[in-house]
Amino acid sequence: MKLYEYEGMELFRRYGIPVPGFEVASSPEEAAEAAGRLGGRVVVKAQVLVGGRGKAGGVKIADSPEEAGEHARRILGMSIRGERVERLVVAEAVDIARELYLGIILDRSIGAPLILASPEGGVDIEELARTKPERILKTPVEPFLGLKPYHIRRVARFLELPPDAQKQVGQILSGLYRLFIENDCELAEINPLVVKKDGGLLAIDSKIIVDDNSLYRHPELQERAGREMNKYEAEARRLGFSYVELDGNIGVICNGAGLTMATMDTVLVLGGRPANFLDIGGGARADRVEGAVSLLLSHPKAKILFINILGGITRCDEVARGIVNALGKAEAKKGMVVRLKGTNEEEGRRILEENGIHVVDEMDEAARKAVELAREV
Amino acid sequence: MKLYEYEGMELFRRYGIPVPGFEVASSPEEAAEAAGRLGGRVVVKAQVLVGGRGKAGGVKIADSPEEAGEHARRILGMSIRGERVERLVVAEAVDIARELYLGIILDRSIGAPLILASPEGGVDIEELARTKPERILKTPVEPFLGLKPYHIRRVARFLELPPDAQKQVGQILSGLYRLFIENDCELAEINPLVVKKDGGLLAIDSKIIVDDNSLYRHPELQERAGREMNKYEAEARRLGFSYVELDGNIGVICNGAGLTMATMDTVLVLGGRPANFLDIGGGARADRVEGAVSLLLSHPKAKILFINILGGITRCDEVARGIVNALGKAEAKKGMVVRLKGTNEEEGRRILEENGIHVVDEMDEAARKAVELAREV
Amino acid sequence: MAILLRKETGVVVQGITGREGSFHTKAMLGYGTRILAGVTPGKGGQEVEGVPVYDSVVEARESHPEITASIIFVPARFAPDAVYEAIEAGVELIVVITEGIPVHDTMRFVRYARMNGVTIIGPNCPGVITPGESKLGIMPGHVFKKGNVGVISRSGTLTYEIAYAMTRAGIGQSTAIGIGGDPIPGTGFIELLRMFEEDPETHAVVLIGEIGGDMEERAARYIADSGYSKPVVAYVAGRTAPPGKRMGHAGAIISMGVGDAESKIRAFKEAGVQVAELPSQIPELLSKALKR
Amino acid sequence: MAILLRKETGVVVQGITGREGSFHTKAMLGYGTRILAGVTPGKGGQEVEGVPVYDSVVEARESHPEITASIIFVPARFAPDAVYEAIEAGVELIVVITEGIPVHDTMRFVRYARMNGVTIIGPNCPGVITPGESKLGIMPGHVFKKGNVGVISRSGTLTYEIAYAMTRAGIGQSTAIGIGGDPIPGTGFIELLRMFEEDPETHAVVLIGEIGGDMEERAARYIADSGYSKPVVAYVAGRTAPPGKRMGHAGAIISMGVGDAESKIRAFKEAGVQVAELPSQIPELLSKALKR
Repeated sequence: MKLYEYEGMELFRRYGIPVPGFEVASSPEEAAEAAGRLGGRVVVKAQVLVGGRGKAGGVKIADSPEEAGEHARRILGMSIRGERVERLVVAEAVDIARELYLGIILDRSIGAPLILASPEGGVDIEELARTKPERILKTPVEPFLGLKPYHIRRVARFLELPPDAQKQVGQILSGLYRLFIENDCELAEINPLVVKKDGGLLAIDSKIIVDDNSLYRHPELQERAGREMNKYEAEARRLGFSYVELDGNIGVICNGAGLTMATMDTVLVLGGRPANFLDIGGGARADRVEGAVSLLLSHPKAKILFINILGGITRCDEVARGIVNALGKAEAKKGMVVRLKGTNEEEGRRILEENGIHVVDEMDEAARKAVELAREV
Repeated sequence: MKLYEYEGMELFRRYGIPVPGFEVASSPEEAAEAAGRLGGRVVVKAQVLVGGRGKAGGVKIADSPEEAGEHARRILGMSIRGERVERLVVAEAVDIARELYLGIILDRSIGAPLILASPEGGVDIEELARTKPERILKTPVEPFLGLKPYHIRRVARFLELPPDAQKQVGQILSGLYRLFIENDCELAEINPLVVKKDGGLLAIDSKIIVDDNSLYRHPELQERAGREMNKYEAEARRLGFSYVELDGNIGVICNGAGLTMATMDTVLVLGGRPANFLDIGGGARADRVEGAVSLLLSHPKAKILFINILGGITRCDEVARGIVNALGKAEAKKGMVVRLKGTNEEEGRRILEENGIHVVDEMDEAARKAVELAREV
Repeated sequence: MAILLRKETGVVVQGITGREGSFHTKAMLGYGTRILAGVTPGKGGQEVEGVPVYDSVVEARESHPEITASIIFVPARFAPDAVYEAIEAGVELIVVITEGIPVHDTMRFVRYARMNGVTIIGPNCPGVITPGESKLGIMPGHVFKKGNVGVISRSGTLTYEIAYAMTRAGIGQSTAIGIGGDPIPGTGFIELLRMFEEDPETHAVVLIGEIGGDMEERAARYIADSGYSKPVVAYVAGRTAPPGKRMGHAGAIISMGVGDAESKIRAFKEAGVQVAELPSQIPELLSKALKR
Repeated sequence: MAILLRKETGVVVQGITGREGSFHTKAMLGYGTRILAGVTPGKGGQEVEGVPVYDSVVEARESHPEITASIIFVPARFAPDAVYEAIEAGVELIVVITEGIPVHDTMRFVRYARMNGVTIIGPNCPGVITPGESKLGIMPGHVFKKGNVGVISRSGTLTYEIAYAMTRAGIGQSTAIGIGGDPIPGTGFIELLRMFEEDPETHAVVLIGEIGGDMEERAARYIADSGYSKPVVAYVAGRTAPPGKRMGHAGAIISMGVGDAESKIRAFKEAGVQVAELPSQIPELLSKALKR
């Protein structure tokens, strides 16, 4: 789960990481008032979960409350990479001497938190990793030991900070590490961490991703999960499916994430374009299958349906019943290819064929058929 | 550093371990008033750091404030194993169904916290370990993982508690473990942990030992360290020596704990009785040596002095100067044997012999001489 | 030979009295797995499918010292405790079926197991099967067949699909391992490749990867650098996956520019690994590789 | 042969710019120890006795990859950090001279080192010496002499006393290790006995124990149970120590009925170990044992 910039900044504040004064606004009036309270120059920043808001015109400096209100009027409602701007951060403008990068990721290959630091902040860290990897320090932290003074010294040296800034780096890095651990983060990033003209450090942007599996122990986050979803994504979430939308026209339903991806890949290789990833998981009963099929039947992008089930714990007869039930209630008819294999295969096949649905034996054959059908619509 | 019962009980309360209502009193009047406030039956308990106060008559039950006052009058000022009772705990009396034992020690052989639990509480755990070891559960805790639910289940089963008491055991054991870790304990013990007639659990006595090396991070304890020392012990502590008093008459001064013990052992084997353990540590200069010698010169029990130095970082000339200086300022003369070996040995020997002090070469010979001298006094 | 799991391996099922635990206990017993005990705290003394249930792994091992492996069907909130309990009790191989464990928890128990020399498979995995001998997992046993090809996969159902295709083509498996779909698996591709390298009954290996992380790239580098002596055939799922979206598995996500399928496929090809474009091509690639 | 420390062993001194660190760096260099680098954070670029100083152990090892051992002279509050830094940097042997480290800290770094296969000697110890080759510690080098007796001791000065007596009697030492006087030493008697057992140049072992804990009892049991092949002579200090009192060393305390000298002496005798009543008797006992 991605957090908005302002949510991350609030976390920063809570963990003793210095941030500029800021307020959240959702109207031009609120933005102007906030600018008035903050006094002097402010930055007005669009709150979106996608990247690239700066290039899209979502970040503006204002010298007066009136100007802040004008910027807010232009930015609110903007669409940035498909995401509508609903909220703004109005923050004190800062006199910047240098911009640094400081982040912690949960590194998959070492299976531990990895501190990333660079004296070149404010830029895209992925881009920097490609072009100047030597400018990024990567130092792992043993989770059983936590952050140690030697990590802090190493980071401070790499960031080319004077010795008297070491204490402040220690405070910021310790806070970021505690934030990372206590909030089950996959990523906790300060970019940029700025050195002010007076030498002090300040976090002026946040990027935080929290592990979805951990949300049960962060109830305040769990409440907010799924807020950026469209209605189909929200419905899939409600039904407990893994669901991702793509640009194609072949709706895909499978059991198992790997099989679903492989099914989509097969469609692609055979010349088709999948409309989605939809994994019904293991052991789904008829009602769950019905929910999945109904979801795609109602989705305008999925012109035809490709259902690929390899039964193990999942029973083919239950799948068949689910499909039939969904079709019975559907308003629109759509082309459909069903491949069914495994537990109770014969019964499933019987149910489907009684209802006029042909069952294909092999995955490649089924995919080819789906691609053909999709060409015809 | 040992804590008094009431200090441990206060820690218990702070860590969510249920304790009966109690107050600390240092006069019969205070005890009676406390009993009045607590209401009903109370227990009046001597606060000493040694064991065995029950058998010494230091624990009494009172049915009224008056009786509590009378008990207090008798117990205050009592000497229990050489320790004068200065303070009392007045605590609510509890209706006890069963007495259990629950403790955590830092186990040296496994190098980790070890939970000890027994359904036979209220008795001396060392005695129980000898007589009924099978009645004590020992379960280690990995410090990098901390206390886990399976530890709690294991302890609750061994304590023969009903399943509905498991939650309370979990709370108590979790509290005790946090107390143990956060206070750098060598031992944190609840003995007895009682099961009340109504099924609830209550800690009614505490025994806590905190690692002396850790006191710098527990300033509130560091202030109180050394409070039970006599004036010689306090002086040795002030000077930074390791110092322990014994019952003999030969004062021993050495450098290094092992050498000091071995010197005392040699005295014993050769028929003498050491008056103390005094280790001046490594690299002591003349002023430190002077302090050590003066301390024993002023101590009535040390009839003669045996100084055994093997110089490494410690320089023999500095030792010699320290001895001479101390003797120069001493009021009483005492017999003295000095053995000096190692760094700057010749210079040290010269200084001492110029001042009429004979230096012995070998440790056994020196010890024999000290034992002989001690026989003569 | 096979790796990790043999007919003799003594097994304890943690969470045996639950719906999943009891269902798969029956299936594993049916396959021939030597399940000696089950554990569910508070249910000690019961039986499930004739298997005695204990309150703790320590007690199960005291009564059945031949237990060296555990399979965990405990809900995500309690699964880490079950893993630590099994490690403390001296179990050597732990298969964690449980899905949805917070990755910070997994990071800790995976590191701890490794430091203590314990092998963890999973979490969020189908388990391990040595066809014809024993099954420590939830895979349908009948799609597998005893043979000479080792299978290592990040996926569940896709593995059955591929194993089934192999079996129908007459190509059996020495051992098949689903390492799980989480970002930090207890055991990765390289460790298992190493074990298969040393197993004389394994003549070739199938690697089934997917998007997310760089385990495929590291395995490819290992194969190239070590001069891996057995043919490896790979498949990578997720060529259609967009960046930043979790494709079902918690670990199947392209993030911070790392983890797309093209990078993995390229790495395998550069390491001389045959890459199947479709899962259905694997049996044929294997046949060719085994003939050489 | 000797154990742990050889002439070739490359050493880094952590805390080299401090009073203790620089003093003993000079003494160790004088003895022939191969000190390649020193570390003091913030003092990188300086030199101490001609040894280059770095800001971190990682940097020291990058410049001097032959470093495999470290000796730590860092104050108690910062010593654990220095240990972890050395472990992370890949050092294999760490001697912790520092006294007064809280035992909870020691417990953690000792466990962590063990899990990572790193050997720690100390804390609160004189270190390791392989006479005639190298000295990684604070002991006076001249009391030791190259020879065939391994020495393992919980004490400092007492060890020098005994080594000196041995040396004067013409009995040299293969390696002498002071494991330190704290309750939880990084390496105990049994591990070192095992190493000496495998060292062909060690013909006998002296164990110098003291009150506190049960390390002597466990060593005695190990000697008896393993059929230890080399003669062992022991001395146990502290027969006059009263219970509950710390005799200088944090670990030298009889507590909860465990750790008195009689128990240890009895255990050694029962294991067939010759026990000296006085330190001065050790050379004679050794001479007899070596003649057999």
